[in-house]
Amino acid sequence: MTFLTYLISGLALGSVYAIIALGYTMVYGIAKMLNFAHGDIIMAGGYVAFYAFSKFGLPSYLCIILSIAVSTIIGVIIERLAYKPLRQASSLSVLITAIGVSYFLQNAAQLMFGSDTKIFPAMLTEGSLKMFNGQLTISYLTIITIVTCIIIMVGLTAFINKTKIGKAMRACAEDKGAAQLMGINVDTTISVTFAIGSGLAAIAAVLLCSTYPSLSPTLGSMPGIKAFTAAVFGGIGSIPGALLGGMLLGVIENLTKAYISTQLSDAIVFTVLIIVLLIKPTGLLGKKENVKV
Amino acid sequence: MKKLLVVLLAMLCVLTLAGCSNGGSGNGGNNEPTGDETVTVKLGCSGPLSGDAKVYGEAVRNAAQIAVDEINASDSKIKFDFRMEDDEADGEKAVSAYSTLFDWGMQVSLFTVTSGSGAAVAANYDEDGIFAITPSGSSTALVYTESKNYPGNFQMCFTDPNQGVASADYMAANFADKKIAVIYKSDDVYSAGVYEKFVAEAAAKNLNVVYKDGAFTDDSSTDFSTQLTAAKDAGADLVYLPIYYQPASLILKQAKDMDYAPVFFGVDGMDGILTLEGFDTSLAEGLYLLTPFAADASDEATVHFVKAFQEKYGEVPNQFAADAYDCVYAIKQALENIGYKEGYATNGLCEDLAAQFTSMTFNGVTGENMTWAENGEVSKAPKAVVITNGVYVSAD
Amino acid sequence: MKNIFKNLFSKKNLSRTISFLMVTLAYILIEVMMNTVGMSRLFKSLLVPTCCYIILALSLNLVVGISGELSLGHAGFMAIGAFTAVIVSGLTLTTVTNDILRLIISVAAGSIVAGIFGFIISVPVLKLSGDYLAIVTLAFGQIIKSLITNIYLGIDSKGLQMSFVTNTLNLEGGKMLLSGPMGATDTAKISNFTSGFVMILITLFVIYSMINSKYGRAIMSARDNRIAAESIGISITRTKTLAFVVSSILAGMAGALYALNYSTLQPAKFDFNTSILALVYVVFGGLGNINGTIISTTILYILPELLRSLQDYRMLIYAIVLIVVMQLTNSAKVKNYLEKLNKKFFRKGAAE
Amino acid sequence: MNPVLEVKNLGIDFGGLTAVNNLDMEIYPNEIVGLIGPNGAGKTTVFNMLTKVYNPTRGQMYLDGTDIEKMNTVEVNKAGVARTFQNIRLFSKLSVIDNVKVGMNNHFEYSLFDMIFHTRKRNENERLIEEKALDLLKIFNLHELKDVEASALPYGAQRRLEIARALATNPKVLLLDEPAAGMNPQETEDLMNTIRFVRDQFNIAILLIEHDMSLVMNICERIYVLNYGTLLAKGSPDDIKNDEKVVKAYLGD
Repeated sequence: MTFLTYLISGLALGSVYAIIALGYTMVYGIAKMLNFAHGDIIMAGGYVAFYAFSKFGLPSYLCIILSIAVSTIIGVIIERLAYKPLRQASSLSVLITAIGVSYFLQNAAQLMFGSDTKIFPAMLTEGSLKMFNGQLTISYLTIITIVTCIIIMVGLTAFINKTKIGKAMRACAEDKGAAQLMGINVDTTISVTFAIGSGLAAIAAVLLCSTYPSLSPTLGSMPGIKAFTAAVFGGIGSIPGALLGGMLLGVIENLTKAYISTQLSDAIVFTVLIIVLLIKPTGLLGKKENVKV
Repeated sequence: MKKLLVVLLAMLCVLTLAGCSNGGSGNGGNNEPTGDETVTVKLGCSGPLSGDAKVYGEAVRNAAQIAVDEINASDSKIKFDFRMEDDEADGEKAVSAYSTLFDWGMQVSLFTVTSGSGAAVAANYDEDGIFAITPSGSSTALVYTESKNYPGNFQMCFTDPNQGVASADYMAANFADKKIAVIYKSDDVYSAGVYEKFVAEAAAKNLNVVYKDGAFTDDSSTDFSTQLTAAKDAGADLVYLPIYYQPASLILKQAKDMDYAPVFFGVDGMDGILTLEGFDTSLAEGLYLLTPFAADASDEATVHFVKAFQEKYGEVPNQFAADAYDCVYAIKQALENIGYKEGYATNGLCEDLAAQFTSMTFNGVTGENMTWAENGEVSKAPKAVVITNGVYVSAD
Repeated sequence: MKNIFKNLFSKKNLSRTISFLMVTLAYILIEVMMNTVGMSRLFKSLLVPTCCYIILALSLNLVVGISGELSLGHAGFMAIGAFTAVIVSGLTLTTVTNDILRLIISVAAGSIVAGIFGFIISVPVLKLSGDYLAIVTLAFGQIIKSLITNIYLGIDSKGLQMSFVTNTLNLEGGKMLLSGPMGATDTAKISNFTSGFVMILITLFVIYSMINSKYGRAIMSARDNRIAAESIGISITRTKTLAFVVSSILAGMAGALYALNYSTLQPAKFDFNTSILALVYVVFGGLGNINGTIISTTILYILPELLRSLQDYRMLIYAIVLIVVMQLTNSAKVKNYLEKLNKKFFRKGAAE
Repeated sequence: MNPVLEVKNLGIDFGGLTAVNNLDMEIYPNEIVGLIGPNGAGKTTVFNMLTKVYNPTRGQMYLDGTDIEKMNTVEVNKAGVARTFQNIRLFSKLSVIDNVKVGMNNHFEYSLFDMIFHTRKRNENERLIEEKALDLLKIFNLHELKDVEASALPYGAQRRLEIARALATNPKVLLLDEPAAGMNPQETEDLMNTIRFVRDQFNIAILLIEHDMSLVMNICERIYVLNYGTLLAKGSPDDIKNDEKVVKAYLGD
């Protein structure tokens, strides 16, 4: 029973990783860049939801919508101002820019909101489900998190396969030049990708902050790195890969902490990652790249 | 490319020269005689003003500023010129921050806010003979090492070992029959320091510690479900939390979510939990903590300090702030005691202040009748308080 | 004599000559200043760390710029070098009383151990490529940091003792060399600016020897075109391993120099941010550009110190500088303008 | 005389698709042989198999009687097969001379120790490498551009440099993949002379893929024609010119 508890909380943590990893994976798939500022958009989303709820007393669904809207706008602005001019530049220049944006967001947040930790309000739900005579307790939040993650995953897959803009995204991921020749507006498509990724980051922010209710300007960096790891774990560029990678990472992390060592959990998680990549060099569900000669 | 290199080289030279032109001004407070008998002392401090630990640096800066402003506005003969530099809670940056302060002509110092930074510059203070008292750097490495004592380095806060020992002693006296679990932050000098001594002292006092592997690290400081589940399964009915209040707030929340309600027991880092923005104080109900400072205390000094702090910064001061506030007043008292005035021999200042600190008693907001040992450690009584109806109440 | 001069400034060797001249002149200038007009304490305190970061950035440039593989965990090698050096220095404190000799032994040990780890890690790492390789280096960086955070090492009359994860050492009057998250405390400060300068020279010497040798050409060919390199008989794995190992040796040296300049050393210092910092220096200076790396590291390392007067806005400005410089160096307009300026400058030079 | 390169029953499948099938081929020392065929006939695939960039699905390959089928790309080159690429693959950031020097890596030995301490052995080897590289560049008329970055070379010069680099590895067989592509008639003419000169000077066999029929007919002593991955015809230029099947394959039905 204890094992089940660990497993379920691992799945909840993994769901949050998965939603964040989606942002990484989509942006990587299409813009071929590692958006290191993604974690900080989560932080921004968290603060928006916090202030909307605690200071302006908006109902929670409005807070979430507002948080998504603001994060989306921030994501698109960052893309337009910082990344778009670098579309022809080397991937490392873009990487450094992303790091600069990340520093910028963190420091701006410190100046605007102060550096003290804030406690995120329980805006979604409280209470928990008790099963097996109270031996197993699952909080409703855990259930919401896992369900949201699955809904997002299904919705996004449908969006990418069924809608016109979704198809355009796939085309850009395959070959930007060819997509452009086919009349697809690559710039718009990339912006939409950033918008969706950032919107998802806001949802992840609300879920993350509700589960672990402490809000600080550096909130996003560690989940960001973990989610990035999850994205690579599952095969970067792959949407089901992000789900699988996120879930596995969450579960492995929790079980390691429970049964092996809390101090070494990160070392063990990263060791597992390395082993997986050695066996499957492009991640669990990643596409194998063929080299043309 | 070549042109670029030339420009950059030129810039480098300018930088070099700029660095040098600052120099030379060197040491010593070249104070202008102000006509009356007041004397201004350059008081330095370094702490994190950016990055993760910024909140502690700010608390110290704000409180020290209040103390300095109060003193400068009073008819005190001793005035302070206070300057705080950012050290990002990093030893390397602490050395640059220290050097910046040294170049500025710092005469007396509040040392550093964090232990890691302090340990890196402890020897610098000693070598340069600048008196320093840290408000919150609780590692013993700031005041002495295995091989030598830094005679001019002092602490206002408890040392980590003392906290661990005091906690175990208090539990032995009041919770001898409880099963104890410990959750601590293994990559934090402060938390690991307290933890180590606590475990040793608990064993010596025959406390029943049922779970002591509840470590977490900076990279895993959000999810405590595994540690709490393990503690619960081990049957622990007292959870010792030698950590800061931010992760502690998460632990309290997660414990409640899993219907786990042991007695929680914190140390001075726990102070601040009640004023955490958005924190549901009912979660902290029944929380014990050993702290030298309680913002809700009703003595005149505390009330005055808390009020001043709230008026200026809009928040309730925590123990970092309180210790910093006390540091400034303790330095003022020592300076007055040695009769510091214009033209005082600079090279003897550190020794004289050290001699004064080891012989005087000081009353501040973090304790009455404080004294200091030769090794720089403070001796004051930690108060055990328990949170009842959202306020600290003395547990004794 | 004239020939040597001509050779030094030939197109092929110009960059090397500039490197050595630049570093040596900077060293002489600073030494002269220190001994005549004096120098601010801040500036003095920045000298050794600047040397460390220059070596670190140069070593990273060997992997990223010259070998063409992104490494996000270079701080890990620096950490290994640093902690090996403090341990060796601590162990030989009483036996080797000459500081310079002890410095050499410690730095050599740090470099070698880092090199060994570099080799061990390169085996799995170099099986991958691109971003997957990058994430594995990131993972190794985190693992190294995490492991060092859990090591407790002490010495007493019974000899060297070690425990892992929790401190179970019972020393009888001995000395802790490493105490988990607290790292090493009260270590002897034995490195100085001159040793940093010498180590930069060694680094430059190694890197330039490499570039101008068959080994360096093999490494660069594998970077430029993997398949073509194989087709002319270059083993990709072997050359990349060589670059990786030499780079980790140099990073270890940077770490050792760093560690011996402070009285304390905490494992948390060598986190992801430090790896990224080194990467920023390399990209700013230009991939594969040795002189660029030296200059960019110096400027970017000193910049936050110069921004101290901005107080809370310091790191915000730093972030903006990062973004803006990346935009400018990649903007076609700015490039054109610089080229024009360049032409103007050289034409003027020719007329004079 | 024994063939220097011998291929028997060579074939490769990609997924279910057979790209090359049943190919038998012998190249004799000191011979210039053409490999021609319409687009998509599998010519470059044959090169890729010969250099082990692709693993053949079936068949045997021998170089001077040694089985090279089990070797990897690096080992095949060390055994004596060098090639150029259809879409030029130079080391773009290296200088022209370094592109050639790196080709000689397996023929001049000095250790890392020699490298760091600039021993006499290292200096002597580097001097020889430099000398030989310059000789090679002179053959291809590239010596005046020796310090230019390879990517800055004009197209024709890039093709020539690729050949020079392949020669630097001291091969027994040289595989040229469309060496004259993108060259003007004058450049092509020069290239033909160079190829002949190289063959005579270095005593090697050359197998080349080319679409420029005048070049092929001019310098090749024998020609293999590939169509849909199988051998359509082989023989002297005159035989091929008059072969009905070949004409049909090129002109369509």
